[in-house]
Amino acid sequence: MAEFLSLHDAVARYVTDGATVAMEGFTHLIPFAAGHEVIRQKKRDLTLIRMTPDLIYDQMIGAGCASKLIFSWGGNPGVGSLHRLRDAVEKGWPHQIEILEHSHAAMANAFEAGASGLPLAVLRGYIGSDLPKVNDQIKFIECPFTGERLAAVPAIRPDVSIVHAQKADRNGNVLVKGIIGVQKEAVLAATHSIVTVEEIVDELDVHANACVIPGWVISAVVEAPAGAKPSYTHGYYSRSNKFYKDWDAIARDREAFTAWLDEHVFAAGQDNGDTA
Amino acid sequence: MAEFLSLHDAVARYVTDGATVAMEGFTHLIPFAAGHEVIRQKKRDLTLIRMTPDLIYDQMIGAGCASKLIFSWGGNPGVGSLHRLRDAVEKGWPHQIEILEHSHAAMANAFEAGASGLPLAVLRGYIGSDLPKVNDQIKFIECPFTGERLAAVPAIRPDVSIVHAQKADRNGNVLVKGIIGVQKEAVLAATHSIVTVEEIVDELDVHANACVIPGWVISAVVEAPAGAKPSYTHGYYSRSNKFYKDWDAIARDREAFTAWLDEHVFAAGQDNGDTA
Amino acid sequence: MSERYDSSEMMTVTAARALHNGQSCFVGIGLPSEAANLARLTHAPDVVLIYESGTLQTKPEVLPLSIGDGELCETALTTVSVPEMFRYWVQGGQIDVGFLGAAQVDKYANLNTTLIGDYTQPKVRLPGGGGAPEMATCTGEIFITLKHSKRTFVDAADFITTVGFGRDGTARDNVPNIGRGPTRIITDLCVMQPDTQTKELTVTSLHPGVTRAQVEEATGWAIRFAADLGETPEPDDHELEVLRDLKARTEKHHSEA
Amino acid sequence: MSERYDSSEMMTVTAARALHNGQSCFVGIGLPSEAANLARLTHAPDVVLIYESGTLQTKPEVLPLSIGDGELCETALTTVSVPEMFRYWVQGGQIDVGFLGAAQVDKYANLNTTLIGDYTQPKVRLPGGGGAPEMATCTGEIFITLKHSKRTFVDAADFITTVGFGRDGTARDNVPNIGRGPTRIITDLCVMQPDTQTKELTVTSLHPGVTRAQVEEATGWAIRFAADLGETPEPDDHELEVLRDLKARTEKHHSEA
Repeated sequence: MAEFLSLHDAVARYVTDGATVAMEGFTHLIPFAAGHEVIRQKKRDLTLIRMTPDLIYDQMIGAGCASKLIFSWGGNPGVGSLHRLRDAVEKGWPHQIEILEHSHAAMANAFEAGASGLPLAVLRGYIGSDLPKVNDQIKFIECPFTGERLAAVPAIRPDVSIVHAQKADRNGNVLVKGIIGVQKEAVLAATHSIVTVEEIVDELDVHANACVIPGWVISAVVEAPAGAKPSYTHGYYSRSNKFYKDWDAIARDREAFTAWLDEHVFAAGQDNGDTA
Repeated sequence: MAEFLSLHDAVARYVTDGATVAMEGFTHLIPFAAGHEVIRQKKRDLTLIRMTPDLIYDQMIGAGCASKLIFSWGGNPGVGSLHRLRDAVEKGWPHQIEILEHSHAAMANAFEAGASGLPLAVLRGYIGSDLPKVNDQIKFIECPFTGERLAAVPAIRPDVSIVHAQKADRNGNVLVKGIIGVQKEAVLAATHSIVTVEEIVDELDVHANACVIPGWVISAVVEAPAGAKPSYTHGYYSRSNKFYKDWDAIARDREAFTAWLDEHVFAAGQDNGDTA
Repeated sequence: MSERYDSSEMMTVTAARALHNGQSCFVGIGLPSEAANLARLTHAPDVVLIYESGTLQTKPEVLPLSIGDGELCETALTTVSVPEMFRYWVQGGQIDVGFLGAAQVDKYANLNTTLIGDYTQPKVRLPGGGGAPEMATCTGEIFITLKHSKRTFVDAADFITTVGFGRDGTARDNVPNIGRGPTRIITDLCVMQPDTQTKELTVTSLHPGVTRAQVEEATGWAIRFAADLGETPEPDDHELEVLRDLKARTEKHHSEA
Repeated sequence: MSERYDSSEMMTVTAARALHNGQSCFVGIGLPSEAANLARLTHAPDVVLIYESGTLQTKPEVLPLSIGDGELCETALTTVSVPEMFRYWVQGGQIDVGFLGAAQVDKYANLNTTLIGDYTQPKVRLPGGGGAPEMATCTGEIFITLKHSKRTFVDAADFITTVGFGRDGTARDNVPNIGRGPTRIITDLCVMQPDTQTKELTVTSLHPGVTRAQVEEATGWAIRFAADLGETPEPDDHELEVLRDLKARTEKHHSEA
C-alpha cells in the first residue's frame, strides 16, 4: 500500500547509492523535482534507465550521480545535444560513465516485459542494425513455430522507478493522463516505486478505462506541485520550450552548469513537503 | 479505411466458408447479431476462436457452422455447460468438431502477439498442467538470459475478427468502453475485421486514453443496435441473465434447440440495415 | 452442526476468514467470489478484489453471475484489457492470493476443470482451464473452496488442468518464479493444508460437529489428519448476517432481468 | 532556383507530395514532421499521422518541438502507451510509411544517428536510434528527408543505426516480415531512389535549377543518375502559403513560453 511521504524522505529511503533507477515520462510528466532531490542528496553510482535521458538525466549525470546510463535516444528534443551526457561519455567529466544503448522499440518492450514479470522481451527488432555489435544484452532467438529469427532483450526490472502524474487519491491510487509513455510499466516492473503528483484529491473522478496505477503497487506517493517543470503536466501547465532551448548554453559549459546547479538545485532546496 | 456496410453484406463479404474467425467480447459486448447472421448465411467449416465460447459459439456450433474450436473456457457462465458444444464434442452432432484448448493466459497472450505482429507469444505458463499433452501448439523455449523455461504459443492471426462496441464516428473510429477484453487485439491481429456498434455518432467524445480503434484498421463498421443481446453493452443495456439461464434447457435438447434456431434466428431474419 | 448456520455458510465464512485485509486477491466465480466479497464486507474492507475480466479493485454490491458482469466494471477502481490482466497483474506477480474452485481436487491439490474420463473420449466434458492454470503458479498462494464429496476429492485427478503439487508432490520443487501454490482447501466439512514435507493434503481443522469418519467417507483417498487437528471457529452473527444479505441481494438482482 | 521559394521549401513540398491521402505515416520530428503536416494541410487531408509518443491520428495546429508535445495528444484521435505504440502499431504492421531524418545517409540508404567516428572513442556523439531502427523494418516503406551535403551523404555510414539495404545492398533479401525500406530520399537538391537491382541510391529527379554537378559535389560517393532523370515539379502557391503559415504559427507558438 502506498505511503504518503515527503520528497526528501521518499528519495532518502528508496534511492540508495548503487541502485538501478528508472525515472520515466516520455517528454510529458518528467519527474524533475525528484531528479533534483536525488542531486541534492548526492546519490552516487546510480545505473540510470530512461528511453530519452532528456535534461533530467543530463543534470543528474553532470552532478555526478550516475555510473551507467541505459537509454535509446539521448538528445535535447528539438534543440540538439545533451552536453553533460556527451561530456561524461566523451571526456569523462565529472567522471566516466558507461552507456548501454537500445532502440525505443527494444526499451519499450523491455519495460513491458518487466511489468509482465518475464525475464526477456521478444521483438522483431535490430534487423541490419549495428547496435547488437555494441550492446551485448541484445540476443536473438528462433521462433519454434516459424523459424523466424527474433531479437531478445532482458526485461527492465529497476530497484526503484520514479514517475510523475496528475493526481492521487487518499488511498494512493494514481491517475496518469495524456501521453502516458511507459510510466505504468516502469512502476509495475520495479521493486520499489515513487510517484510524485501535482495534487492529492478525494476522488480521481475517472472513466472506466483510464490509466490508473493502484496504490497497492506503489511504494510512496509524494505531493510535488509543478514537479515536472520544465517538462509539462497535461491539464496543469505547459512545457517550457524556452528552458529547453536555454539549457543548451547552460549545459555546454561546465562552469555555467555548476553555477546553475548551485543556484537552482542546491540553494533552492526542496520546495515541497519536507518533513525531515 | 472502414467501410459502412449492412450486417448481411459485411458477413457475406468477409466470413467465407473455411475461414478462421474470432468473435470476441469477454462476457461484455458479445457480437450476437453478427453470430446470428453467420448462422443465417449458413457459413460452414469455420475455425472458431474465442476465449469463452459462450452461448454465441454454442449456437453457431449447434447450427453446424464450425469444424474446429480454439478456446480456453467453455461454459455457460454461472449456469453450467454449453450443451451444443458438448454434444458436438462428445456425440458428433450435428457433426464432429475438433477442439484445441488453451488457458486464458495463453490465449490472451496469443491475441496480444497477433496484434503485435509476432509469430509467437512467450509466457510463464502451463507449468505442471496436462494441457501441453493434448495441445501440440504449446511449446517451450529457454530464456537466453536466465535459462528459465517459458511457454510459447503461436500468435492468433484470424482471417476475420468480429467485435461489438458502443459507437463509431462517421470515419469509422470505434469506442470500446468498460470491460474491453481482447477486442482491440482481435481487430488488430486479423486480416479483416467487422465491428458492429450500437450507434453511429458525429463525435466519439472521448478522453485522451480511451480504448479507441481507428477506422483505418477496420474493414467494415455495421450499425447493429442491441447487437450484443443477450450479452450487454455498458451504457446501453444490461445482460439478460434470464436468457443465459433459460438457454440451459433450450440447448440441452436437440429439438428444442432447432426450434429455437428456426424461430429466433432463421425466421427472425436480419433486423438491421439490410441493403441486399 | 449448529442451528445458527448451515454447512455452506460455515464453508464460506471460513474461506472468507482466510483472506487478510490489504491482500490482493484474484477471484474465481462462484464460491470463491462469495467468500472474497464476504471478507471485503466484514473483516477485510481493504482487500483488493480482481476478476480476470480486467476489473481491478472492484467492490460489487451483488455477486456477479459471470466473470464479466457490468457490476464488476462499474464498481472497480479501473478496468484493463484481458491481455494486460494476465501479463501485468497475474504474471507480473502483483497478486497475493488466487481464490479458486474446481470440479476435482486430488491428493496433491491438483485441480481438474477439463474433463472426467479420457481426453479423447470424455465421460463428462467440463469448461476447461480459464484463468486457473497460470493463477495457480503466478500468484503468491492459492486458496481453494468447494464442497466435499468422493466425486470431487479424488486420489488422482483424471486430468491436471491446474497444478497443485503434481502427481508426486514435487512439481514446484526447483521451479523458478513460482508461487507457493495451494496452501488451504476449505470445504463444507473441514480445512485441509498440504503436508509441509510430502505436500499431501491433510485435514488441519474440522468444522464444528463434523467427525473424522464423515471426512474419510467423503474423500477419495485415505485422508490423513494433522497431529494437532483443531476445530474450525464458528461464524459469528455479523458474518452470517452480511452473508445472507449479500446472497439475498444477489438472488433478487439476477432474477430481475 | 526560383524567387518564389527557397531550396528548403522545395525540399519540404516535395517530401510532402510523396505522401498519399489515407496513408498512415509514422512521423519523425523536424523536417519529416514539417513535410507530413504540410501534406495533411494540402493534398492529403486524411493522411494519418502517428508520433512515437503514442499519439495516433494527430492533427497539430503548430509543429511540435518534441515528439511528445501536448499539442500532439490534444489533437489526436487517441493516445496509447509507448509499449503499445511499438508493439501494436509499428511492429503490428499498421503503418504504411515511416518518415525519417538522419545525420548520415550512405550509398545503400543506411542511416546513422549514433555517432561519427569510432563507437568507443566517438568524434561526435549523436542522440542514438530512438524509434528509427524498427520503423525502418516494420513499416511498409520509408521516406527520408534531409539537407544534401558531403557530411550527410557518405559512402559508408560510420555506424548503421537503422538499416537501409545494408553494407552491400542485400540486407533485406530473404528476410521475412520486413518492409520495403527506404524508397525515396528527398533533399534540397534532388530526389533519390534505390536502384531496383543494386539498391544503390540513384538520383531520379533534380529540383528546378539544380545541376548534376551540384549534386555530385554534395555527395560523398560517385552518385549515379537515372537514365530517365526528370525535373522535380515546383511547389505551387497554395503549398507555399500553407507551409509559410505553418512555420510562422509554429515559431510564434514556441517562442511564447
